[in-house]
Amino acid sequence: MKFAVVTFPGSNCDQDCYHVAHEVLSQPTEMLWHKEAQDLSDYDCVILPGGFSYGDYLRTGAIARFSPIMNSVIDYANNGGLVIGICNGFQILLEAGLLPGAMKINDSLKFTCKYVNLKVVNADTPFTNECEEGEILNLPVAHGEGNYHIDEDGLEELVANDQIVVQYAAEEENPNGSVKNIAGICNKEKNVFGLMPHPERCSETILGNGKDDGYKIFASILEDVIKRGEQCG
Amino acid sequence: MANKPWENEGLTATEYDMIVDILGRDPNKTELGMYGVMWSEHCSYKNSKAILRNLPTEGDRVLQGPGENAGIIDIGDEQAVSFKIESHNHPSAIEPYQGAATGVGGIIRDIFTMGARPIASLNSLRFGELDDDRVKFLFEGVVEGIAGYGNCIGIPTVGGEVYFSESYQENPLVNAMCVGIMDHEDISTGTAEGVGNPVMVVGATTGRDGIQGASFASDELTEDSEEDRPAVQVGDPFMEKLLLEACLELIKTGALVGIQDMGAAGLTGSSCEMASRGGAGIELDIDLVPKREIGMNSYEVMLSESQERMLVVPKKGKEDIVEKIFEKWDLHAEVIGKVTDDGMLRILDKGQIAAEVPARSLADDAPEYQRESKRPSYLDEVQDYDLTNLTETTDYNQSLLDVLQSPNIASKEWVYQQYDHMVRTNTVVLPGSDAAVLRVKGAKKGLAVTTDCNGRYCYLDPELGGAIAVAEAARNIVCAGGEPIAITDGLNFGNPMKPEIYWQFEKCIEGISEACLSLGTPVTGGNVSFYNESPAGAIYPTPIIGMVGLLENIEEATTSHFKDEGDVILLLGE
Amino acid sequence: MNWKVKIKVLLKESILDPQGQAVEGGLDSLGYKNVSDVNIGKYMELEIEDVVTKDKVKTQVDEMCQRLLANPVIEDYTFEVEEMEG
Amino acid sequence: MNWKVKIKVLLKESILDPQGQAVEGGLDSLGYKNVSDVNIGKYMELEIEDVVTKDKVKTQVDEMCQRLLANPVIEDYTFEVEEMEG
Ligand SMILES: Nc1ncnc2c1ncn2[C@@H]1O[C@H](COP(=O)(O)OP(=O)(O)O)[C@@H](O)[C@H]1O
Repeated sequence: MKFAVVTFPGSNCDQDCYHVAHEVLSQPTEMLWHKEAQDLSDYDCVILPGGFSYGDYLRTGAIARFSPIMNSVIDYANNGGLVIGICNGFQILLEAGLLPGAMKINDSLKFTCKYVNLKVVNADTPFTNECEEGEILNLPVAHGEGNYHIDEDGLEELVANDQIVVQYAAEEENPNGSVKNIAGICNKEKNVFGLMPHPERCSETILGNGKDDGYKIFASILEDVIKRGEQCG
Repeated sequence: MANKPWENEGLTATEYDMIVDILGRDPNKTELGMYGVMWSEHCSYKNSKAILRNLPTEGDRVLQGPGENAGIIDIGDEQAVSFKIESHNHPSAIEPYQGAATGVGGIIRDIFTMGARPIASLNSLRFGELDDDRVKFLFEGVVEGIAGYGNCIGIPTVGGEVYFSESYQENPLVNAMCVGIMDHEDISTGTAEGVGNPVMVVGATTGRDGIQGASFASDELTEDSEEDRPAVQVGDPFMEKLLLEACLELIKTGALVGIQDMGAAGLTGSSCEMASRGGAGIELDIDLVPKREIGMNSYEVMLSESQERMLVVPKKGKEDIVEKIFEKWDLHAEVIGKVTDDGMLRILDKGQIAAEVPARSLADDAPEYQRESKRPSYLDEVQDYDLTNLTETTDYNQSLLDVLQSPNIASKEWVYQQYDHMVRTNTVVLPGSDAAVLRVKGAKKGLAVTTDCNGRYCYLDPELGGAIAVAEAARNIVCAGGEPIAITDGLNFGNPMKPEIYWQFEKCIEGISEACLSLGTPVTGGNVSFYNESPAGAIYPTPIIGMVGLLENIEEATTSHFKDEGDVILLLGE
Repeated sequence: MNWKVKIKVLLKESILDPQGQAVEGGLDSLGYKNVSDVNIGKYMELEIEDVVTKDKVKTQVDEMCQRLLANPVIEDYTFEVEEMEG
Repeated sequence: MNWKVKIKVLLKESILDPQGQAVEGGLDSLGYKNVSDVNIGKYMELEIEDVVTKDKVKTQVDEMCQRLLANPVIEDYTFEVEEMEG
């Protein structure tokens, strides 16, 4: 399969995502520059990485959302392409309207970097098929604005459509105050996924104190692409 | 003003006479301002140079010792590590968030200027006692500022230390260290040579912020310091992230002769130092410098300390390579002058010569002073203290709890959880252990890094305290599985004009030197911050040691935590 | 004609404002017990050149707010437009 | 009497406004080429209870700005005070 990682000005985790896709998963992976709108249909999955695109000025993801490549990403997503937005990438997906809701500043008002426990709520997505429903994953977060907000109607819809993919495993694990402990959601069609924690930071045992729970997210993507390939071919 | 113009620039009458001698005439305001910043303590090390020469700076691994923007150490396989520590104490005392943030930004620039990719930041912080509201404000602001800058630019802050003591009540210490990694072939220096080569300014525009920041850093803090607003700058980590990527991309092209960041003393410092290192001259045109504010005169442009700017000298004809790369990153790159062969730093303003002085005289010919030194009288008292006079505690459980509760001993999680310490996915041993350990992607090896110093020990016995700081750093490196290979030192002291302070300074350096010699860890660079005094007195002598260690095999990295029930606990050493 | 624009952006009333709450707490601990309902948002000033009528400026600013300057999902905005001299 | 207070905080003029610059760039790339001098700061609304005169409110707000709401080292602030009905 073929990954694409988008670099916006201020992206910091683009190389980390590249490393996992290319080195750890050994898949062909290309870096895409935000100024270059292009047809993405050749790729099996597009990663919007973490970081501080445009310095997080104004609102996180607000300016990056208008980078030329985002039109391509929107087209790609609307045609069913797999898009995963991690941290700042999630924020960009919200601003772009590919996922519902908005991000507020953490309740603590502080940037928080630490490992948290996540619960897999929906294991039936292209991004979590290698997990069990209810499984606990230990992943790091590192953000100042991950306090996910959505209005009541929106929340009902998320629940009704099984769009909540991962939650902080308990109230005490919630690092930012997000509604319903939401850590990651997908769109109705399940091909666009955004999450605040960083799976790319613990996809190798040397980094995660012997654990590599983040690897499961990437392995799920790989699995999904292979499965779909088999179905088509 | 008219009769003693040197005073406004922080110079003495004798120094003014030296300048007149060099120029053969009276300097004009711009020229005097340029000498003022370059001959300030902060830029010229005039009161410390003589003593710093005693530090051991040589070793098999040293590729670049003191004198450049940062030192460089060989780690084998054609790879090298560049690292340095820098203080930003006074700006942080006035505006903690921005002061600390721009301190981090400055040291990061020093590292990528050398051609290295920054892979980790550390810091060493000192504040007064936490029951004071102002101290809390400073502590919170400094930590947030370090986090704000480091997180945004995407360099993990992997370690450091924080101590609280009354001695730092009015004068906190904020020292930031950055570590970068590079291939030997990418090593760059701040050298201008080759007559006719263009001189370009890249990065942010120039504004009136931070004018005379270097002189400000070279003065004691007073009640009026809060009025020194222009000396405080606002950092833009986003801009610096772009600058970092653009500069590393540019260095890879081989189009550059030299590159230097604009830190203290801005355009003046970068241009005269580059020219002086290359034995060349530089001619700059003020009109060509991209400015943020209108009506800036040559004095202001030459002395501005606006952040996130670099001076680069490409080979003639390669300007378009520079422009193309910077355009890609939405940054300015403007030719503002050229390299000459007459050794002069010449500043043009609307076609007129606004300043013309020998570049070398600014960069290297500042006067050097060996100050009077005298053993402080307090030492007798503290060293004669009879420990048997202490009453022994009866409740050891309570004492243990008291110790654990002291802010100096308590967990520093509150601090390092605000720092992204994992970005770039190299941090193998996270903060909370002894030294942080980073892997080197694509190789088997790893790096261990730490900052350490106990100012109280240095106060009680400066020589031993200096040695202890190095030894503590080395122990932390070893406990993480690394072999200590080199240090950078952040020397924070009071007013060097006071003989007792100067004595502390001399003795600390002696202690550091001895320890470095016996451990085989040369000093590849560092920073001196004097005048850390307030009306209440000088701080403890605080020579912070930033140490880098090498692990041949990253799999052998160790952490300080107890692992499994039943494991044996051994006590090693005396 | 040139115009000076002043824009205020606040979180919608129904949305909890963590910053406002923290500042309220901060003011309280400084002794300002009589302060309540603190809301914290953004204030922006900018200049717009070469637009002929105020109405056109307003249309442009409204569009800029909808698209970029505010996030209509959680924020409300108001703005003023003044003609600039000279 | 109760009062509604509206406070605007902006960076001082000589101080770099990185946020304003980034937003100006963003507006530019959205096609709003006629926008310049973007400055971004904070806007706050709050209520103050039980103060008798407007002058006293102003003194209190000024103090709150100096101590907490603004950072006088790098920011300027202005505010308005209105009496609240009811
Ligand atoms: N200012 C700081 N920035 C980042 N990490 C810090 C800071 N202060 C302390 N730490 C981290 O917390 C841990 C404990 O620090 P410290 O209490 O100084 O212990 P030690 O005395 O063993 O060095 C270390 O891993 C250190 O790197």
